[in-house]
Amino acid sequence: MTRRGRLALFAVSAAGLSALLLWAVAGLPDFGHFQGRYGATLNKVAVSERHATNVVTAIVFDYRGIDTLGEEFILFTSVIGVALLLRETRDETGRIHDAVRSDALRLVGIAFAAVLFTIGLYVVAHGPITPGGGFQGGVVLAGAFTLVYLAGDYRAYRGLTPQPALDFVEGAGAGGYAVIGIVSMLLGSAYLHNFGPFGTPGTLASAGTISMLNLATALEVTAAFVLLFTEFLEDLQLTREQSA
Amino acid sequence: MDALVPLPVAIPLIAAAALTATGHFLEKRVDDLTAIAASAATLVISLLLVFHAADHRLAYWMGGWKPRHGLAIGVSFTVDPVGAGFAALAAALMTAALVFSWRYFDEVGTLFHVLMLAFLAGMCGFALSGDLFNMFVWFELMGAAAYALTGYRVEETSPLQGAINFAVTNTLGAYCVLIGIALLYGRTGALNLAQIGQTLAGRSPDGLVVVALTLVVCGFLVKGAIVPFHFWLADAHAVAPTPVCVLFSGAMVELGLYGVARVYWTAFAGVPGAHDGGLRDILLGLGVLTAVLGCVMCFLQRHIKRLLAYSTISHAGLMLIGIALLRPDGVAGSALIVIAHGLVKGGLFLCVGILLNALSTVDELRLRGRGRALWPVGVLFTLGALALAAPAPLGLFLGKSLVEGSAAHHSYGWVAPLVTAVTIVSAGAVLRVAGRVFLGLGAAEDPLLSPEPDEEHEVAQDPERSGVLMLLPTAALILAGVGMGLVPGIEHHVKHAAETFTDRQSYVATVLNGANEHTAVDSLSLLTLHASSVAWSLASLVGSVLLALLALYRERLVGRAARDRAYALVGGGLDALRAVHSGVIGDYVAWLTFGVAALGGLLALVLT
Amino acid sequence: MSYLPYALAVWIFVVGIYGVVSSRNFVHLVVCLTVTQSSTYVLLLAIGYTNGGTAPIFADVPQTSKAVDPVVQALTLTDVVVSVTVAALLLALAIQVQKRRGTMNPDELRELRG
Amino acid sequence: MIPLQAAAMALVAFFALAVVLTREIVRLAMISSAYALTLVVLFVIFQAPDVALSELVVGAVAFPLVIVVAIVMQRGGE
Repeated sequence: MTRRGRLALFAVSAAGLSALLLWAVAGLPDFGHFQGRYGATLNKVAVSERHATNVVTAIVFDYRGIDTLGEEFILFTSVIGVALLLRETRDETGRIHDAVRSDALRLVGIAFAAVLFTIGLYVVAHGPITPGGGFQGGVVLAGAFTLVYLAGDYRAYRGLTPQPALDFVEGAGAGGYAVIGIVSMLLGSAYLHNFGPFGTPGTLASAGTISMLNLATALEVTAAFVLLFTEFLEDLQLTREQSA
Repeated sequence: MDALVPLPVAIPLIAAAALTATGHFLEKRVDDLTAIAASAATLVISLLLVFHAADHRLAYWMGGWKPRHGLAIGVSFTVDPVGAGFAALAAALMTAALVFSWRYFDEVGTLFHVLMLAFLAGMCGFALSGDLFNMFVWFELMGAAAYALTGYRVEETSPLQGAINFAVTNTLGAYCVLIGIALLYGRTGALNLAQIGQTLAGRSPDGLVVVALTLVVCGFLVKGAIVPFHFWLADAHAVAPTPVCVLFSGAMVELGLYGVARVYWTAFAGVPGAHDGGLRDILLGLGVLTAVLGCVMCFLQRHIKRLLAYSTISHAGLMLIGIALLRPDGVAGSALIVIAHGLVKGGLFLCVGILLNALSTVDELRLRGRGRALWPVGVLFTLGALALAAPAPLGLFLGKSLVEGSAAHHSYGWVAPLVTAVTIVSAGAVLRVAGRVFLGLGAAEDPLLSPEPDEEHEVAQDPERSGVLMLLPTAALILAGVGMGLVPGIEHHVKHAAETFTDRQSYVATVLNGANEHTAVDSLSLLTLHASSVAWSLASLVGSVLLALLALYRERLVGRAARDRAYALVGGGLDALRAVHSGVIGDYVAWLTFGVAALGGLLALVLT
Repeated sequence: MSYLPYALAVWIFVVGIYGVVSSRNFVHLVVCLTVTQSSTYVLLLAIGYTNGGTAPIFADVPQTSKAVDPVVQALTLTDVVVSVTVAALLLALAIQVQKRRGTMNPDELRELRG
Repeated sequence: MIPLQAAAMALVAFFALAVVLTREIVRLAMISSAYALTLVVLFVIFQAPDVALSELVVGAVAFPLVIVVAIVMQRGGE
C-alpha cells in the first residue's frame, strides 16, 4: 500500500472507530456518578479485613493478588526478553568509559542517589498504608542505582550491581511471590491466601502476606529496572564507542 | 484435587524464576532438564484437571476470596474440560518443543528456557482464568514472552521486523480488549465473566454492549489471526525458531479463538439477539474469508515455515467457522480441530526444524530432492500432510466432520464443500512440499511462488546434538495428531465438554453460587462415521494429492496456452493479494483499525 | 462535562493509533503506542471517579467517608507496568534494527512480504 | 473543582496530540515527558495517588531512557 493509501484507509476507519467509541461511552454512567458494587464493597471491608489502610494495595496484593503475580512476571519476562534481544552486543566488547569526569559532579550525583535510595525504601515500606508500594518504590530504587552509573563511576556501579546478584534478586523476587502463594496452599488454604499475621492497621507490616508480597515485588522491580537500564545503557555506550 | 488448579501457572513460573536466580551457578543441561520437568509436570497436572473437571466444573478462588452474596470479590480460575484441555495441549507442545531443543539454545544460557516457561504459564493462565481482566494479564504475559522469542535471531533484519509487527499489532489488540473491559466494568461493575454475563443477560444491547463485544472480540481475533487482523502471523512464524513456531501455531493462535468463544459464551450469550442469525453470519463470514485467503497464500509460498504459517491462518478460519455456528456441536468440532491441528502442525514445524538443522535452508525449491537422506523425516512430514487432508477417520477428520454436520443441521449446507475445498488447497500445498523435498518431484523452478529471505540456520551447528532427541518428539506429535480421532470415547467426551462450555446458566451457578452439579458421561465408543462426512473426507484426500501433483507437474500436464490463460485470469488477483501483505507495520495497523470499525459497524446493525 | 472525560479517552486512543500508522521512526512509534495505552488509564480512572470522593486510602480519613472506586486504580497500576514492558521490548528491537540496517523508519523494512 | 478538571483534561488532550505530531526525536522526548506529567496531574485530580505515583516514576525514569536511546541513535545514524 502507498503511504497515501494507508492514511486514507486509516482516516475512514478512524472516523468509524471514533463514532463507535463515542456511542459506547455514551452508555456509561455520568462522570462522577459511578456506583460499582465491587469497588464499594472493597472500600467498606478492606481495612478491617486486611489491616491495610491503602485499599488499592489490598486489592493489588490480596483480593486480586493473582493479577499482580502475572504483572510481576510480565516485567520479569520482558527483562529476560530484552537481555535476549540485546545479547549480541556483549561480545562486541569495548571498554566502557565513565560518562562524567568531574569529581564534584560525581559527588553531587552520588549524594543525590543516596537521597533517592532513602525515598525508595520509604515508598516501598509504606505501601500498605499510604500511596506507593513495591512497584513505585522499586523503580525509584533502581533509579538510585542508575544515578550512580550516570554520575560516572562505572566500576563502582558494576561493583554495586554484579550481574549474578541482580539475576538472583530478580528471580528471587518474582519467584518469591509465586512461592508465597504455594506456602498458603501448604498451610491448607487457597493459592495466595493471606495467612497473616495481621497487626494494627496503619502501622508497617500490619497486613500479613500483603507486606511480604510487597517486599517480593520491590525486590523484583528494583532488580528488573536496574537490569533494563544496564542493558540499554551499556548497549548505547558500546554503539557510541564503535561509531567514534 | 482442587488444589491442582493454580499449579499449571505456578509451576512454570517458579521454575522460570529459579532458573534465572541460579542460572550463573548451574551445571550445563540443568536448564534443559528443569524446563522439561516443569513443562511435563504442567502437562500431567493439566491432564488430571481435564479428567477431574470432566463431570463437573471447578471454580477456584485465588486467595480464598469466595463470592459474597453472589458478588465476586476475588479472581477465580474456572476450570472446565475445554479450558484445562487447552492448558494440556500447550504443555504437551511445550514439552515436545523443549525436548527437541535439547542443547539447541546453549549460546544464550537460561534465557530461552525462562522465556518458554513464562510463555507456557501465560497460556495456561489464559485458558483457566474466569476473570476478564485476569485473562488480559495472562494474554500480555504470553505476548511479552512471544515477542522476545520471535526476535531470537537478532543478527538478521527479518526476525526483527517479524517481532516488531507481531508486538505492535498484538499490543494494540490487547488495548482494544482493555477498553472493552473498562466499558464492561463501567456498565456492570464486575470483572468476573459470570458476573458480567449475569448483569448483561436479558437486557437488550445498546451501544456500549455492542462496542464492548466488538473490542474484546477483535482484540482476541488479532491473536487468532483472523482476516483482516492476520498479517502479523506469517511474518512472526517465518522468522521465529522452529520450536517456538510449534507453540505459536499449535496453541497461541487457537487461544485467541478460545478467548472469543469463552467470553461470548459466558459474558454475552445471555444478551437478547446475541444468538440470532446476524452475529452468526458475521462470524461465519470472517471465518470463510480467513480460511480461503489463508489457503491461497499458503499455496503461493516456497519458504516452508511461511507456508505452514499461512496454513495455520487457513485452519484458524475453519476453527472460527465451527465457533461461529454458536452451537455446542460446532464448538466441539472446533475443539477437535484445535487438538489435531496443534499436534500435527507442531510436528510439521519440528520436521522443518530438522531440515533446517541438517541442510541449512527452509526453501522448498532449494531443498528439492535433498530430503531423501532424511527419509524418516520425510515419512513423518508426509503423514502430517495427509492428516491435514483429513482422511476418515484420521487427523483432522473428526473435528471437520462435526463442524460440517453441525453446519448442515442448521441449514448451512455450503459449509461442507467449502471446508473441503479449503482443505484441498492448504493440504495440497503441504503435500507439494513433501513431494518436492523428500522425493525430488516436480520442477526445480516455480515462478509462481513468493521469494522470501531464506534462513541458513537458527542456532550454531553442534555435532553432539542428538538426532534421536529431535526425531522423537516430532514423531510423537505427528502420530498423536494422526491417531487422535481413534481414542475411544473422545467424540462423546468432547461433545459433552462443549455442552458444559456453552452452558451459561450452569457456569454462573458454579461460579457465583457454588453449585456443584455432576453430569457424568460414560462412553468408550468409537467415533461415528456418517456417509456424507466420509465422502467429503475422501474428496479432500484425493483432491489434495491431485492438486499437489498438478502443482508439481503443471508444465507437463497442462498445455502452454491453457496455462497462460489461467495466469491471465488469476495472476493479477494473486499479485494484488501478495501486495497487501506488505510487511509494513503502518499498513497492518491501518487494516486493524479498519477491521475493528467494520466489525463494530456490522454488529451494530445486527444487534440493535 | 458528564461525558467529557470519556471522550478524552477516545481522543487519546484514536490520536495514538494515528501516530502509530503514520510513524516514520521506531522511537516515535513506541511513544505513540504508550500514548494509545494511556487512553485506557484515563478511561478506567474516569469510570471509577465519584464526585466528592476521596482517594481509597483510609490512613487519615475515617472509613465511612465516600471514596472513589479502588478496583480501577488497581487495574491501571497493572496496566502501567504492561506499558513499560512492551515499550522496553520494542525499543530493544528498534535498537537492533538501527544497528543492522542503519534506519529507524518502519516503511524501509521490507524483507518479509507476500 | 470542575474548572480544574476541565483544565487538566484539556492539557492532556493537547499534549497527546503534540506527542503524536512531533517527529523530531529530541523534542519528542521532552514533549512526551511533559505529557506524562499532565497525566500525573490528571490522576491526582481523579483521586488516584497510587497511579499518579506510578506514572511519575515511570515518566521520570523510563522516559529519560527513551531520550538517551533516541539521541544516541540519532547520532549513530548521522
